[in-house]
Amino acid sequence: MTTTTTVLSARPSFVETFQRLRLGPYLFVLGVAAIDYVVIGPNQFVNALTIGAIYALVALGYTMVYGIIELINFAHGDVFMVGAFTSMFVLTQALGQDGPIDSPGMLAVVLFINFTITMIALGILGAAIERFAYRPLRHAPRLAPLITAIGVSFILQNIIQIIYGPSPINTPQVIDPAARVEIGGVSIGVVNIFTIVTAVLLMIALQMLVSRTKIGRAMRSTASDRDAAQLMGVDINRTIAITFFIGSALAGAAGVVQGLYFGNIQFTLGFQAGLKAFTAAVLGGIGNITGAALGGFVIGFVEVTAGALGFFVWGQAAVFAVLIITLVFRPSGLLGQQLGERT
Amino acid sequence: MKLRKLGGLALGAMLVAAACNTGGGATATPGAPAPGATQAPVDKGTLKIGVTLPLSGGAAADGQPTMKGAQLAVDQANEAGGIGGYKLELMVLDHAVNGKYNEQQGAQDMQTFVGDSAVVGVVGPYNSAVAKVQIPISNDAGVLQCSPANTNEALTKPEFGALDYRKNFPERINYVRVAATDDIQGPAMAVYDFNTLKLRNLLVVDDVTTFGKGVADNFQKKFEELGGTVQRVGAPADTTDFNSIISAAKPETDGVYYGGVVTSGAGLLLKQLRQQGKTFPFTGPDGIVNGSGKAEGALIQIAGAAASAGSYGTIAAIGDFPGRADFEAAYAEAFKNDADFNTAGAYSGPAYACATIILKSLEEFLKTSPDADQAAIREGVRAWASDTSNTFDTVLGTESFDKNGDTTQPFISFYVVDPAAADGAGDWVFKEQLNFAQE
Amino acid sequence: MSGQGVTTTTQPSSTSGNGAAGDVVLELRDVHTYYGKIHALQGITLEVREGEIVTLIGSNGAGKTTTLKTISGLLHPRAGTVHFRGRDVSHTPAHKLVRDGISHAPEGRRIFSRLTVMENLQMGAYTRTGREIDENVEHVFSLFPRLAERSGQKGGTLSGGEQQMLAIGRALMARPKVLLLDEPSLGLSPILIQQIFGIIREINAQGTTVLLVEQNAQQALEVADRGYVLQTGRVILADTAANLAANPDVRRAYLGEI
Amino acid sequence: MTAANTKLSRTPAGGPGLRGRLSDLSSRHRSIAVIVGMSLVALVLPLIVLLPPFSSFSGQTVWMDGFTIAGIYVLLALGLNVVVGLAGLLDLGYAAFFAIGAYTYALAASPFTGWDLPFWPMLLVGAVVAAIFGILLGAPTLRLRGDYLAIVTLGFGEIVPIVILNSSKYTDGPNGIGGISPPTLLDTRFPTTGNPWPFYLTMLVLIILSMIFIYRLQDSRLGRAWMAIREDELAAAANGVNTVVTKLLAFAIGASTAGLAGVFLASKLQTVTPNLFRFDVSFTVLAMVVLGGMGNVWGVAVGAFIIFMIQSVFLKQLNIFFNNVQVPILSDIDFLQYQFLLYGIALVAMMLLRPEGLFPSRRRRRELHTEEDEVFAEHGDAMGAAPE
Repeated sequence: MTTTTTVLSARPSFVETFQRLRLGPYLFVLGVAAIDYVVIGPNQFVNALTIGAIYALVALGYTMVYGIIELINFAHGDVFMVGAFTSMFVLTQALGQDGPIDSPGMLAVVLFINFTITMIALGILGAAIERFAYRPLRHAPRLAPLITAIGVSFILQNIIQIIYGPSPINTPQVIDPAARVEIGGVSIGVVNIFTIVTAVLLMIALQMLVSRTKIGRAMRSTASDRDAAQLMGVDINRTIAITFFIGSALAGAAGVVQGLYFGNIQFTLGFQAGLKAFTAAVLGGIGNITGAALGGFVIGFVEVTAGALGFFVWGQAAVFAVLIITLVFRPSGLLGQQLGERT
Repeated sequence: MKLRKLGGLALGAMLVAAACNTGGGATATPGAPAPGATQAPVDKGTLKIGVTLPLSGGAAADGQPTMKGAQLAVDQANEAGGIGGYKLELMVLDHAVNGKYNEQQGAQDMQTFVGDSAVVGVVGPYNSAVAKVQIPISNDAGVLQCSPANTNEALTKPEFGALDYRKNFPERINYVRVAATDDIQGPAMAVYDFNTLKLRNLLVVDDVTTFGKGVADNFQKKFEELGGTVQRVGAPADTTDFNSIISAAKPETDGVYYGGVVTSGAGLLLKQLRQQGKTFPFTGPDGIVNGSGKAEGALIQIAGAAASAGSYGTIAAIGDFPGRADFEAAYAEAFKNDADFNTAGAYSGPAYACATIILKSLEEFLKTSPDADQAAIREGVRAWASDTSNTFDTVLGTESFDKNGDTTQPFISFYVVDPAAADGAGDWVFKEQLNFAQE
Repeated sequence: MSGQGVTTTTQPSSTSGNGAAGDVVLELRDVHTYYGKIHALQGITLEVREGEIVTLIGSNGAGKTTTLKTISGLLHPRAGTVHFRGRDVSHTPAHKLVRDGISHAPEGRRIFSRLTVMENLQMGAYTRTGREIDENVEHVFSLFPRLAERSGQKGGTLSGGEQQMLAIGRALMARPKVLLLDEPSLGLSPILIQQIFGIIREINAQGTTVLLVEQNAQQALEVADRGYVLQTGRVILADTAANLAANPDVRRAYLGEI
Repeated sequence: MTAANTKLSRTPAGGPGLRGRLSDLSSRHRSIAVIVGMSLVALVLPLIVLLPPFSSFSGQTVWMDGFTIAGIYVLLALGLNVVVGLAGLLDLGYAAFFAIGAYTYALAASPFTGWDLPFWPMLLVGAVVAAIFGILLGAPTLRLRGDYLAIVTLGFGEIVPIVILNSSKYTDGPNGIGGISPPTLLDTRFPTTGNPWPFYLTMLVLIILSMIFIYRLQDSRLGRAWMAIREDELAAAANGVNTVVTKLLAFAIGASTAGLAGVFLASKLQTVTPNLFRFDVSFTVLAMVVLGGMGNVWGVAVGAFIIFMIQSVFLKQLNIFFNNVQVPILSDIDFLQYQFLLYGIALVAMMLLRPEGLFPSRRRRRELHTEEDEVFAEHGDAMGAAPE
């Protein structure tokens, strides 16, 4: 994310520096964004960024889990869905909210409490899933945890269905969805800005955590070589649990944002969103955190552009087409290493 | 209407205790079945009325009140002493799989009905897509099927391909329906939008289902004929984000028509429209007229009462019929113990009417052939019901069917959302109804 | 064969003060380890005393690496015990043993290729905190000045020799009591091999006990005090390094003499 | 690594010679066993439903119609078992091939196109068309790791109904295609109601042929290659197995079985709509394969049959039963609605407690239980979670 600024100071052999910084993917995404902006206009562009931000937050969980234990956590989309319901529960039951809050101070407090509780609760859920459903299978054939993940996905969906029923349910939109601000002559919803900013802040926080802290190093070294990490004194089980915790907490944050933005949630929410977020993770280069974030936005562009050009029904198909094309032509994604690369 | 007392014979097995209290209501309801007045009070056994609807999960909100409409009619008939010496039993099969209607399960359920010779007629289905797999089976077996809610025109009208579904016996009409078809419902709203609401440039969204796309196609055709312009988008029923569709709407857009049923889609479309500051009318077929702001999963509930203001919908049936209040009271009384579905739904009345038509046909047939076997009864019921010269006094008024099995009284009723109704939760209120019999 | 004084070298930093030989810090008693159904170690018994360099030699598949993995906790014995400083650690997980003082530089270096050199070293000191880490880094840099030059580089971009230095340096970061080295010379040029073995001596001289697994038995026996010869999961010979180097069977089988 | 190699060496190289002939003989016996077994099943099922607990639910014809539909799922499970159970590839979009088969026949024999091609050759055509799509999808993606395949197939399973829905010109979109011709034999059309025997027996023959075919494959060189790939792809490749072609064959054969089932479904229902092939079909069949015992042909067949009967008969009867007797809590539970909750619990429990399934093959059980001890699994540095 930050490397884009470094290129400006690059003097010696532009091509060389360009290759070393691996700026291609960033420029690609920027290019896509720029073209898209021209094609679909500012309003649609904001729509794309908003849903892209949600996909990106969900994609981070896929990519982190895949990075560390090479498992496609099929249940992650449903963890996101549970996050949306948890957020609704916190807002309505714990905080007694049912609509827009006018006072900014009050709004900030409510949002802070909501994000904190939801993210912690979802983190615990994610770590618990790992502990009971995946850890016992860590040495089993690859197929086993994949199938378990599908089972966990069914279980989560049905538990929510039992509690909240099959119908879509309204969730409080504490940020007035009709509130808009004028930025550069474009009228943008406050909730859109909030969604995008929240997602970017969380991504930066995650990036800092992973690159600057001890636990971040533990996660990266575990992902890189589990046994060597263990020999350094890293508690693998704990590190993997923390990874699930963080990934699921981010999905919880995405769930909060989803509720705030759409104001309506349903137990089936996780399936489609999960698939799209997974596509984002693959597109960005699975295992790569920045890649997942970029991928999320690209998926947002693809989907919204299809809608904007009048091919809404093909939007979903287009997303999967992106997935297949990526896997066929560049399985490492925009930023990832080649699959199975061992250096 | 004269009620003949039977020696407590039929009363014993009654599922709904409250049915006892509806005796008075039944006589007052125009559609109440006329019990076999001329028959001797002998017990000839049990005949079955099948009900094939999606009844569980998300589909329960549609299916359950519809099923209970049929149940009420059968309970009342039993209470009145059965028909022609027969007791009646409701045989209910649910073809919702994982909370959504499932055609293959619907086909299997129809096989179950046709395979049970005691089944003399079937009420249902709810979704046109299910009818498409069921009609070939019921047609082959010659079982009368009366749908309270199917509106897809291809199910009955040969010019839309109906003969594909009754391929084995194209001349044998076994499928009738009391709802008006979408080639009437869609255009009706088109005329209303153009003439009454004065809309000229519409965004038409359909949910890419048999019903939704069909009705939207019919709507669009008529609206364009009238001189309006249409921007057409398909959005699958589970769509949650309509913002890109709304943002892509042409600036001159002055209204929306949504073809489909409400899962979450229509409600979210309406909600997001209002959030983007679009206050123009939101119109649609019977799929969006699905209850008040208090009903879980209803359009008004999802979008909110305030946002729902300016929404117009049609029902492909008569909305204001003479016995409506009586029927709804009888329904409420009969099912007062059911926490979830104790008020009549949009298709409770039509389902009640369908059951009435089957029972009436049975009664008339047994009058002429009291000793017929089950196979003959089944065929007799079908023949009587599909005979275009016969009429039925039902809760919907006097019904009869044309040569394709469509109702000859294709009423379209218009509803509008009143945000203040239902204690401020918002509800659909009846505006007017038109008979399109001559179209 | 010059060899270090077999058991006579006094350990400057030996804290136990228990005479020249030092205490037994590590002891394996009849250890049996399995990979699934494969019986890899079939009763290994050996001991390592404080301050020693002990080497395990043997052909491919003899169980050398498995022995190290069993000691460091990556594998656990199905029968028999591993004692470290008098405590049974047979079933202690690897990450806890690091804290207790066993560092294992595994075969094939296994450095974290996408972490920088500095981050790799920090990972080595994962169980240590604060100022200790900085001191250790300086210590490692003093042993391997090349690593200091490359501290910002990704581990994967280093040359083979540098990677080996990093692997050893990383293992030292935890300030181990016992350092397990698995094939430190593998794939290195003769000059580099000399260099690495020099450093191993230096590490040992600074007070770290070393258990060394080597294909290059010649070199290993040169630096080691004692040695064990493994064959198909069993110890077939145990003696001082000098004696082993002189043993004709050993010379024939492992030192390339015809 | 070593473990995998030893395991691999257990499977013989196959080919001619005594051993080849022996395995040929055993597979011939197996074919007879299949024919005898399935014929017994064919006879017993119609008879058993005449007995009290079953006969009270519905008549024989209804039961047999249900068995015929169950047979479609048995066929699907047999095909998916080749992909998942034998070759170890997770296919989550299996319903797509089912849809392709069904639409192939729907287009070939319905008023929508005006063609009325005969059913029997179309069975083969449907299977081939599905297999071609399987190859088109598999060829580029089977080079990748197994779990990517899972996602690609999941995406494919989503795309196919979307494409069918939105290509009204060629598929009549959400309306589906009606008026599909039922099969004809000796100038007699199969009755769609009343007499369930023709469809029932046809389905039975399809199952028998598929089972024999799959058993033969399993005992062939190809079958051993599948198993080798399932256990360790790298080792299999090192032993000379062309992994891409081998996986592709598994994928294509699995797809063709689904295509077969699709053609049959279209002719049985006489109407197809995109809604029939949603992802829940894929997941239901997967649950059948997992619960039945991955890799075991008889196991998955029995598993599929039982699960189908549970979902379409037992859960329904349970609903009706509890509704009638009015047990306080139980009558409020809608058992049909929680079918997927049951699947979910079963999948997780199965993987944790009994990964070989309810009816495991002996070989599979052996494999799955050897790895229980602490194994030093060789993890490569596949991908770091490192940023940039």
